[in-house]
Amino acid sequence: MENITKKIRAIAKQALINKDVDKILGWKKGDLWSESYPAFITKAEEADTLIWDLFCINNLSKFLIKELQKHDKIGIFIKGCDSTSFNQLLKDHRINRDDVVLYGIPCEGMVNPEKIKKIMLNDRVTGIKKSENGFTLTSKNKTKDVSGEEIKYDKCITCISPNPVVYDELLGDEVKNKEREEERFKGVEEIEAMTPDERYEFWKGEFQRCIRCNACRDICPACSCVKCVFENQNAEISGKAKTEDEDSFFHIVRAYHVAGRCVDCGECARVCPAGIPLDLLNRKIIKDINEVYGEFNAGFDSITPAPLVTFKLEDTDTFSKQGGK
Amino acid sequence: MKKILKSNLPELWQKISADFDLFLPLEKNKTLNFSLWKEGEKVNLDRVRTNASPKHLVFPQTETYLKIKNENKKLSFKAVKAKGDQYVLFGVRPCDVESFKLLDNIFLKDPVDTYYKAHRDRGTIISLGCTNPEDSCFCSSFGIDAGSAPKGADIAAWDIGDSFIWKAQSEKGQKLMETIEELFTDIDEKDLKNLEEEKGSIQENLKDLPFNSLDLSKIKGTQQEIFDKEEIWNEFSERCLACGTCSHLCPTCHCYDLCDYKGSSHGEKFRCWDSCMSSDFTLMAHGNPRTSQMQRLRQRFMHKLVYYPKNHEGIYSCVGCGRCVEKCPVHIDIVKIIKKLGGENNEL
Amino acid sequence: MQGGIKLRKIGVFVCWCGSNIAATVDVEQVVQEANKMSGVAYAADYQYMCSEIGQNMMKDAILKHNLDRVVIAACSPRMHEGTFRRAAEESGINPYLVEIANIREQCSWVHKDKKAGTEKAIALTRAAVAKVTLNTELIPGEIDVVKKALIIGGGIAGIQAALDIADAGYKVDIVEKTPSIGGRMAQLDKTFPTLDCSACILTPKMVDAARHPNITLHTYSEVEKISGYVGNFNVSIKKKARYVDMDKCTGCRICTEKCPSKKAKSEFEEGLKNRGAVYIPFAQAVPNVPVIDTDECIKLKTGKCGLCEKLCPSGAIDFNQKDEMITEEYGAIVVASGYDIIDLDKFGEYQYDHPDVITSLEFERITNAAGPTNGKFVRPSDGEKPKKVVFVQCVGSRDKTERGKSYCSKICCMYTAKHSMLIKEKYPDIEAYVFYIDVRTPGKNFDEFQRRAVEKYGVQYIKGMVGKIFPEGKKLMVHGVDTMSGETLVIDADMVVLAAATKAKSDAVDLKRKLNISTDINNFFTEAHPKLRPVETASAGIYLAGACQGPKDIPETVAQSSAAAAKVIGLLNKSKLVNNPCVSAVDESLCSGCLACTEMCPYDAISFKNIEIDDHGQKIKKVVADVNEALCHGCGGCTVTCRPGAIDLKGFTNKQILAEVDAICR
Amino acid sequence: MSLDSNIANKNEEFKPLIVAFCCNWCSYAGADLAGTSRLKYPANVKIIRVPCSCRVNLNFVLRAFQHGADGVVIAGCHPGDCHYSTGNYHTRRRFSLITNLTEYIGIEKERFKVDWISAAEGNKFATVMNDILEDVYKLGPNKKLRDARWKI
Amino acid sequence: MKKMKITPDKYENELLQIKKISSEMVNDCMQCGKCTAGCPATLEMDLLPHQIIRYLQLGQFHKVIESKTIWSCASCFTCAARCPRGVDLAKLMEAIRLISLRKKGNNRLNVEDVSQLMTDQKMPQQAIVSALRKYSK
Repeated sequence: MENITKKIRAIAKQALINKDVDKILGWKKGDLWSESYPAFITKAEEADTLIWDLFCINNLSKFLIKELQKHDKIGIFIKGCDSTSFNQLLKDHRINRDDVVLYGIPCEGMVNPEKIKKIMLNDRVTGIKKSENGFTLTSKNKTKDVSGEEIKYDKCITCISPNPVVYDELLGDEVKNKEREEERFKGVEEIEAMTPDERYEFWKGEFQRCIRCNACRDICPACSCVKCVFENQNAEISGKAKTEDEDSFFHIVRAYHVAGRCVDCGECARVCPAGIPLDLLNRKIIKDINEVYGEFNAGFDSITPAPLVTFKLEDTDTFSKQGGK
Repeated sequence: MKKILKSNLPELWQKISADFDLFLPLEKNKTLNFSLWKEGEKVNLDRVRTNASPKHLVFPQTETYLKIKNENKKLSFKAVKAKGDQYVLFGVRPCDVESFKLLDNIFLKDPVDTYYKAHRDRGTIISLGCTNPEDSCFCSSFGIDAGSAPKGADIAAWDIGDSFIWKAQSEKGQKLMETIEELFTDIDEKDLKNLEEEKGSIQENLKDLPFNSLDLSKIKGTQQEIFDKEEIWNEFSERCLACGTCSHLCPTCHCYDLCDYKGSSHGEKFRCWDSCMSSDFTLMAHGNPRTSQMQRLRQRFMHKLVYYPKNHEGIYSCVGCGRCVEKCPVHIDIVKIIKKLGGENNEL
Repeated sequence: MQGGIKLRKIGVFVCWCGSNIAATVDVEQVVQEANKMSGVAYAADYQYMCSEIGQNMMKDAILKHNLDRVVIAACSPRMHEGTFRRAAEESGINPYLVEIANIREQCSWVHKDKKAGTEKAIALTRAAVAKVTLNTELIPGEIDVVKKALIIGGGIAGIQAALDIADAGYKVDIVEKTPSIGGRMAQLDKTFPTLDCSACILTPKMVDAARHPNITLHTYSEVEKISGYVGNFNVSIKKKARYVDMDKCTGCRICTEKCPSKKAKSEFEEGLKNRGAVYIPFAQAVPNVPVIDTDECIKLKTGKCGLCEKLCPSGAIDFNQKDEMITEEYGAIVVASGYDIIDLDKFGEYQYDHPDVITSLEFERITNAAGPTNGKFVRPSDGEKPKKVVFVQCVGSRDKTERGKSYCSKICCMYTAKHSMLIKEKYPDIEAYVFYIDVRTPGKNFDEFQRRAVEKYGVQYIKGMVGKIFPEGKKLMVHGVDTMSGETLVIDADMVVLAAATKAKSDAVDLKRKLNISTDINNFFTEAHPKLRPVETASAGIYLAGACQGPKDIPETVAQSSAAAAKVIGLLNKSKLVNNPCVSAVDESLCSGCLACTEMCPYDAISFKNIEIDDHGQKIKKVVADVNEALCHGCGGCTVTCRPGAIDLKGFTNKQILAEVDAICR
Repeated sequence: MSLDSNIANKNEEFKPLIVAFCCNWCSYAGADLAGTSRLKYPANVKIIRVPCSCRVNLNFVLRAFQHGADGVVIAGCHPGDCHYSTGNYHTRRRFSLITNLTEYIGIEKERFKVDWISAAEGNKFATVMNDILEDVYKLGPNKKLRDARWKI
Repeated sequence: MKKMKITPDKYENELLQIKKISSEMVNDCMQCGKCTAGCPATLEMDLLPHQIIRYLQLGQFHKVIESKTIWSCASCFTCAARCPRGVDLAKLMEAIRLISLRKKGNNRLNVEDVSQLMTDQKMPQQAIVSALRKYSK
């Protein structure tokens, strides 16, 4: 990771000096060991503040929409999931490929501070290091060895695109280990196995916690509308009220709006301050699309039309007895 | 001061919930929140910070205050009273207790917000000392003592290992303790000693928190000067998603919006939390006075660090609970802002 | 939010429809309730709203109470929406400020319980009121009309329609799949009920069509793709390579006589005769120009031969010809693609594979003077003259099993009578038997005609069917029954003629997709209304003529063709067409330019454009979707692809439909 | 068969509400045909006319459930017969996902039907309506996604 | 020849029973006679196959039940295979035969009786099954 950080800084510096780009999107380190956050730099001397570590979870691609309104050319560092998001944004005509220089970084998965806190409960962590087979957590008065699975984000464990699918330059070697990709839909299947009433109770319980902060929407690379329908008073579907029906309405519609466009970066679930597993909604739709209309991974390229704007004459359906025939 | 064995807690919860709504830090699918206790719920008093602050108990996210009926084209209006029974809120950390006071400054000043008042009056608040403060805690920067008995609490409580010590601080608190006396025992020297140790260890833990260097007195400049530090505001707003996480989780944010609801044959006027981060905040006929995310973000922190103190004897509208530090999806938080504004004591 | 609607003055008119509605719906109560609905300024009921008096009553109310919107609670909008819109317009209200509550077809007629019926009627009325409250004035756009018609199919139907339109002074193109126009009628020998020769009456029309200055023939051609809309169809036509230069060819027929390949079965002669690889389908073919059959031509298959090329005096043969694609613009289209007859291999009992068991169409050729036997009536097997001929009707017609067709083929009774008569006319010594289930002869002079066969010519009509046929030596043992006497009987026939059922062309479904019109379960094209709009399709500007719409005889076909022609002339006669104003519209302030709508639109009616918007003084360039109102058919599919709700459908806006839902869910 | 008779002996309290979105060209005409042929189906079914089944937005369906519908039907032309040539192919895809999604959220599939009803299928229209009512009666009133404030 | 009185309702039950057993719609028949025309056994018949249906259409059940025809029918299903209206005459014949058998009485077979039939070791399984199928309707 350290040498990737070196490369990042070198590239950023050069790019800015040579005026290849007006701005660089990357990550900076925060005050705490567990926080790295999006950083946008325009001056070469700032390049050395950029980093690459176990906490660069933020998906940078969506920032391009706003930034490209201010700048002509932008350089951006992207992980696998950032790159699929990037393709989706291209497909949604929100950005132009030519305005962006992509520096791809293969990613072995990011670390979830919450998981660490659970492990080291009430024993404040001061740092984390990669060890030969996992990680070593150090705290005030002890060190602990843990496996990657124990502390990585679930979404990273079942990630299907650890390597960037689009880039101009790739930093570091592609990573092989697609950990437990096949378990991607485990959570969905568990819910599918419930009775309708159980399912409803489950989601009710989850949605109850929703505080309507819209973080899930605002972070989502597929939610790129200039003005969201829930902020369009005329649509008459946006209630600001915190009620059971409004909550579920919001979440169902949000999930459907990203149907066939969700790249499964899992940021929605990650940022939800109420800890609602929103990715379970998106994944359900992805799973259905794969099953009914054939494997489709949004963002793997920027041309194949999304499943919901096309059709096949021989399509089947999931509602009629005759299966659409 | 009295004490209760942790083994007796379940009984205590039952007893209280018999004649009160009892709100405790409950853990439901991996998230900790102040929710209504029911038999069999998982109480977690070890983590100091609940996901959301308890402000929703005194300031519900949505609250209807007027109903309009339409019968055969005749309109009739009916004011709605604040709903809810007497409740007991246990496990509130000193920072959150403090936040109630900050809200009082807004809602209980003339003209009194009757809804807020009703919710305050029906509640008995029991604080709990922070045995294990987290990295992101910085209450001390606002003169809050995580080990003390906060004034705002009707009862103050501490964890002394095998049991809790309760200290009534108000009539309400007194009353409550009387109703549940039999579960409590008087305390002896040993307990007092444990209590002192507990307070001591809390201070210990507080010592080496990463944000101790914060010192708001070091923030220099007039309101206008701070307002004009656009490079700072720009730097942060650049990555701001405009989501409401910070303001909705913040125990001291108290802005609300007034909305209408159209029912089958009636209407309602209700208020609900609003966030200065969102583009329709203070939206008016001519549009939004704050047109850019930078301006909205600046508004939030100017309010917390400049406007509010200006109106309330220099008290900042932040209690250092650290929720924004924890939860902001892009790590914009008041700590970074304060530091950028120079509110840091670099000698430390 | 939901409010913000300025006060409306809505009029509600509830129709009794005699007892049709009033019997199951308490009309007065509906009126009472309507009066309570917000926005409703006036409500009334009347026995027959659609009547002159009813309409006037509405108009008067509009003026008297200066209503600005109208709801009619009556029969289905599919019945009288137009009527009431016109009436509203006459009293100064934009027609699109009228909504219909369907309380007959979808309420009074389907419910018994008056209480429930009334409640539902009120709900439906409330929904209509809720919707109309949000209706806005809509003004139809105008589109130009291409003054030119396309006829698909060059049979009698197509020719007749073409001539009528052309005579009215409009350009017409005929696209015919086969090398010559003429179609089925050209194959026929005589026509009922007059027994005049088919060729004699058809050929002149074919020639007229060919000569007419306004008519262009595209024979040996097929319609490939159709886009556009009424008044402005854009059609690409594939002209298949003839390998014969139409301009050079003089029709001398040397090539067709000398062509060494003679294996191909003549389509025109129903396979009873062979033709060359280069051939003219029949003597009177128009155009009188041969085509070369690529599957048969030795030159095209092996590269050798090319005899015709050498022999052609005018050097018209051109083996380098390629299929040619032309695109033309039309204002209207007439579909006259004709019919086929079913194949009989599933009817083993009739021994169709035996040479002396033939279909009626084959019979037509055999009796035809220009036919394979030069009009000599002989058995295909041995060329001998038959003594007993058995006709079997309803072969596959009125047959509910998968072998046949459930409908009556309509023409068989008449042509069978004709056939039997023709034989008796020429050879009175031949015995003719007709097995039938029913004899159906509605039509001018039809029954007289059929009776003549029985009474004058002594054709033996037997009510009953043939059960099986066994060849015995030179004979065909026909086992049948006379259900009237109740006797079974066996006839030792020399020849059997099967009146095989008619069926839709096998490529009808294909054509339907291209034209975007509908077909019935039998793949016959469906008319817009079985009684009132028999020659129109549901798609504006596309009309039907002849047997492609259902079995028809010649007089009927010609009548329908002229009817279709009249419709077309009426259309082409308009200087401009008004289009349906219920089309999609984009709110550019909301549009993000994701352009999902453009991908979804079935008509490619949505494209994009670059605009500059003013966001608080800051100029921002952006891409937004752009609807072509002439192309938009108003399906509304785009509105659902649009996540922010920037694109909406006039007349069926998101708000309106939500309002209906809310009103219903009271 | 008609349910009217059966309704009587079902509990009087429960008057289910079915909202049916019908495409103007096939299903709405089919409903009219059901009327003209006097086929009986319960009055609980209320029809909203849309130009094409592809006009039906997820929002409409959810709103119906929020405000009191116990069942929702979306009916369009048979695939291949769409008046707008391909509209219902999109309906088919969208609602294959949506019906699954709502079911996943806990709405019983029996409450939310999509079907193809041609203008000639008055019978089918009546059957589809009677069937969903049958199912909804079995399931009882829908309480899920309900907007508690809608009715007073 | 004496006139025939058309009495569709007189034998309502029998006709219903025929329908129940055969599940065929006699009114689909258009009297084209193809069944008769193709029937190999007409020589032995007093009423022709299509007449059987005709009489049923007219409610002349007694004529049918008394006829030799129903017993001459060999159930070769030629009629069924060729009928353009998809009416299975063979099934109808069988139904009529059954009714006539029943009229003779004591040959209804109920599920309860099967058990004691089973005790007879020599009785072939299939016989019991088909007997039940035939005589229980």
